[in-house]
Amino acid sequence: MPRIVVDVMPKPEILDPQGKAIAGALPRIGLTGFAGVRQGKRFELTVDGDVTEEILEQARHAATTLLSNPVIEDVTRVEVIEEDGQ
Amino acid sequence: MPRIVVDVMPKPEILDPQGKAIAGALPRIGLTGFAGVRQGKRFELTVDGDVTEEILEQARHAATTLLSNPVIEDVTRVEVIEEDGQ
Amino acid sequence: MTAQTTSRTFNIDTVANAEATPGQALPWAELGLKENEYRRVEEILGRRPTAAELAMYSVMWSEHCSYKSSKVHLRQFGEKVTEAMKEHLLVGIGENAGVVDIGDGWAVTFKVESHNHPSFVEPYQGAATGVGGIVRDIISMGARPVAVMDPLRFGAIDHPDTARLVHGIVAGIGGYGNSLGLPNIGGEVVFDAVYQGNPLVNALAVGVLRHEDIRLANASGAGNRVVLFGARTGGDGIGGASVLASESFDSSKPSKRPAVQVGDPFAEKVLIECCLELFKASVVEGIQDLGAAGISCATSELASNGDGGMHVELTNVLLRDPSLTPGEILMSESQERMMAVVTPENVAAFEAIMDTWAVEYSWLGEVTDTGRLIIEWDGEKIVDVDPRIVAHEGPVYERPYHRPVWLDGVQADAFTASPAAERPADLREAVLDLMASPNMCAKNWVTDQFDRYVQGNTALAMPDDAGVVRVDEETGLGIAISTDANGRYSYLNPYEGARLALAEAYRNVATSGAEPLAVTDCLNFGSPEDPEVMWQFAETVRGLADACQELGVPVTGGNVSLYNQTGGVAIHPTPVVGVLGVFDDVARRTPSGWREDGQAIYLLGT
Amino acid sequence: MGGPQPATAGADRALDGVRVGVVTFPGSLDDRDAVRAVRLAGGSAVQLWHGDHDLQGVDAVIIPGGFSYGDYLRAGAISRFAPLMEQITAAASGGANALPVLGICNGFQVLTEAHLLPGSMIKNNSLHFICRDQRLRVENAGTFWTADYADGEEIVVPLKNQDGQFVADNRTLDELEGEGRVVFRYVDGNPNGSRRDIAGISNIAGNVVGLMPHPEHAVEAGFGPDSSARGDVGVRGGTDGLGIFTSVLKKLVG
Ligand SMILES: Nc1ncnc2c1ncn2[C@@H]1O[C@H](COP(=O)(O)OP(=O)(O)O)[C@@H](O)[C@H]1O
Repeated sequence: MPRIVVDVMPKPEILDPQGKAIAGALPRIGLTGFAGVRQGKRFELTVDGDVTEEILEQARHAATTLLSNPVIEDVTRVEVIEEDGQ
Repeated sequence: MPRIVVDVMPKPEILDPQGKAIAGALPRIGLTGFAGVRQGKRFELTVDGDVTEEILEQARHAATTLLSNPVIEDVTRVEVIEEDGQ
Repeated sequence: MTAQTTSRTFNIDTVANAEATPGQALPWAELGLKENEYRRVEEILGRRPTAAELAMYSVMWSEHCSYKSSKVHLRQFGEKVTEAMKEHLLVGIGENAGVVDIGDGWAVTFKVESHNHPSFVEPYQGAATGVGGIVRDIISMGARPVAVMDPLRFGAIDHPDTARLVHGIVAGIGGYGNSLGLPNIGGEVVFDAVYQGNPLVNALAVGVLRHEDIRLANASGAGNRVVLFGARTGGDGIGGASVLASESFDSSKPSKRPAVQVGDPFAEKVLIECCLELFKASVVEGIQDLGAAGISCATSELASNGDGGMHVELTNVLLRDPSLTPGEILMSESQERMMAVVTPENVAAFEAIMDTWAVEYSWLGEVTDTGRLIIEWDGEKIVDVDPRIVAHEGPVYERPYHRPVWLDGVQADAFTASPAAERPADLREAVLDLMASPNMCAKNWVTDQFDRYVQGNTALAMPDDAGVVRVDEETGLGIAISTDANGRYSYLNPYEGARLALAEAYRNVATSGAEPLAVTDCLNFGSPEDPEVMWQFAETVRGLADACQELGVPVTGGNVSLYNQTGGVAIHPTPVVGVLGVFDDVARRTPSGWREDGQAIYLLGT
Repeated sequence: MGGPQPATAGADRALDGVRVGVVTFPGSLDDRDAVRAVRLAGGSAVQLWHGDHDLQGVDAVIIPGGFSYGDYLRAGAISRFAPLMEQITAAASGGANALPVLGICNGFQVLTEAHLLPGSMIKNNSLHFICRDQRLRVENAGTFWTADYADGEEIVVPLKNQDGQFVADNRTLDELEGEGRVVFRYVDGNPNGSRRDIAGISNIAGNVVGLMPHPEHAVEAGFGPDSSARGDVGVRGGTDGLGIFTSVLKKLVG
């Protein structure tokens, strides 16, 4: 079944405590190559038949109303992916 | 600064309570085009200089040891993205 | 972990520049200052303020920080206190929170504060950071926080926006409080359409300490070092103040400034433990949490409560967002930060404790004997003020007030005066309606989302009328707290409403078996510029102060929240009153409700 | 950290000699409660710091509840890399003399992340934090931490968490059931969707036990649940959790 991916990330100017906790933990397990970490969400919406423009529009609507909180998050992607693709 | 994206999704056979709640909420706001929803995580690791193979290897290691729990989750992607890209 | 400083070159507005360019226009109106207030700043300084000074004055002289409309009334809380009422008071009104002696060398500090507007904009984070802020107030007195409570008011239960607010706010209070390991021992949930566009999120925290551990927010002793520790400073809560970005004349576009703050309860939990270790090791002389007005407030209050002045190098502040301008850094409301004063001998010990808990810190400057608060940016003077005037001598208004013309009509419209009172059938319906009201039904759908067990000292919590926690495990010494308010009573008669709120909280504490000792309050009202609202406020304070005197319990601290209104319509006056009581042994506490068959029922009182 | 620890009146001298370590991570919340529970059970509690490399020769270890590192990533995910966890993992897997380890709530999550116990925890199916008095059945009274109970005995202890739904694949679940490693099961309603109503499990040797509910909050009359599976006890009288702590002490003194 085709899937639509929605990526949601904390707005850059907003504190991301989750990313901060991870960034603090990485060096402790010996991984020192990273300057920062942000943690967001990835949603996969499965579609029963073909992904029509109307369904894509529904996904965009879901992304901004239900899947993200526009006060603190940005929707960074709404996109159809092929089976097993990214 | 270049970023490495790590996507982590709940394993297909594991119940995803958040995805389920969203799937239940979508029709209530009139969005009926979706057969299912899964909620995963998206991490963005920023790198200070160039993304060397060694740093990418660190990211892969972080993905499987810290950023995901193999009992319930799959790492579905570890990839460098360009500025403002996906 | 030490500070690596961010030194950036802005074309900054220095004191010298301000002297040289007296005619330069500044965005004082956008920052919320009134013309007369701006003129007074010019007069005090003998020149125009710098952009950074303007930032400080505008936040410190805001209603929220300066209590400019409420001060003249709040004085009654001090004036109507008798010597007998002060018997148990170790620290009274004016500090971060009052401190009450409960015997055996133990003391308790407690306070209730509002986070109404932020919670309407972003319910989860607004409520969460409300809990975070009040808990830091308690820590900064030297106490270990031991419990929280959350009196809440929402709009009509069937309004489309209410679910967003209720679920977000309740989850935010739980998400933050539960993660701090603080039992939630009570609160209120009231639905009323008057709170639709303006929910009330009040949060109370209580902490315990030994008498000798009391810490005050003052910076004394020239040569002592000033340190900022905890989270990094970001652009949080200065969204509206982006006009200040004009103070940076570099070409890069300033990044966006978030008006909402996101809380990091983990950082705060670590901060609590870290502060308690600092207190135990006696390495801080004075300490202040950073809340509204951030560094502006912390530096000016610490300096003004001390005996001298303070010198601060602002480029030493660790930043989350490197594009912040000096004025924005001074105004930032980033959460989970504290400022302390440390003697030079204790610097190493202080740093060792920070490192144990992996808390970031940076040394900002030192206490001086100049009597001035001097703030520099890369060695250039950008603030040179008298901290006392900034912190304590802001504008004070005697706002006009008068009894609302509509009040007689509202008061006359009583249930007993209506024919319905005589018809039993309707009365039955009225009783059933009351019982089915969301305000009367069980609240466990809320309270089950809060941890009431953590710390192992909770002797009573929901569904009881007062929360009870043990303070001393050996003796059973403990405390009871209840918060109450009834906006409808206060709407009908603010003087009596305030007295009734106090009486209810007092009764709840007394019936749990504790002896009531002290009061905190959060006064939630509409705009003080509306003379009818101002009258409600004046009457409320008069009523509360009188009732405190009659019952013999002093107000030890609290908070005023004004401008709670939507489209010109104010909320009901809502004075949330918290009463603290003491138990010699919490084993004696009495729960609410009947628990055994066959017991006799008495109705006491009038 | 930690307050004064007076000896419990009439403490059993022998139990008093058992030293139970309680680990504190940044973000641990119920560590002082676990210390109190050990003391009330008659043992001696030793506070351990996550960043140390030394178990101080303790006879058993409790990993307490809380939100270590905020639990932002996954509950327990970051804590399991703490230096002290290496010592605990090694000692807990040490054959016949293996160290008894109890993980409560966040501690249970840490144990699964550290692979000392199978399965994992995901969000409660209600997606809410839940705090309530929970009835449990002790399914295996043969472990180090349950020997003071009888098989099938019911107890009431507080449950409080938001990531409490135990999940594992069917093979693992069958294995756990078959080997008697389901130690506690929810009764009177599954609060969070946990597979097969599982509230707590053990490793094969029975020295490592993890459970989501909080027995350390049901050890002192007046501060526990309002009820007990052993009969009505009145306001906050429930002390059904104490057996967990007395079990390990008695086991260790033999
Ligand atoms: N927002 C809240 N947070 C915590 N506890 C609450 C909250 N609202 C209500 N409670 C608690 O739930 C119980 C019942 O509340 P309520 O129905 O308002 O009681 P009452 O009508 O007797 O004042 C009380 O113990 C109260 O403290």
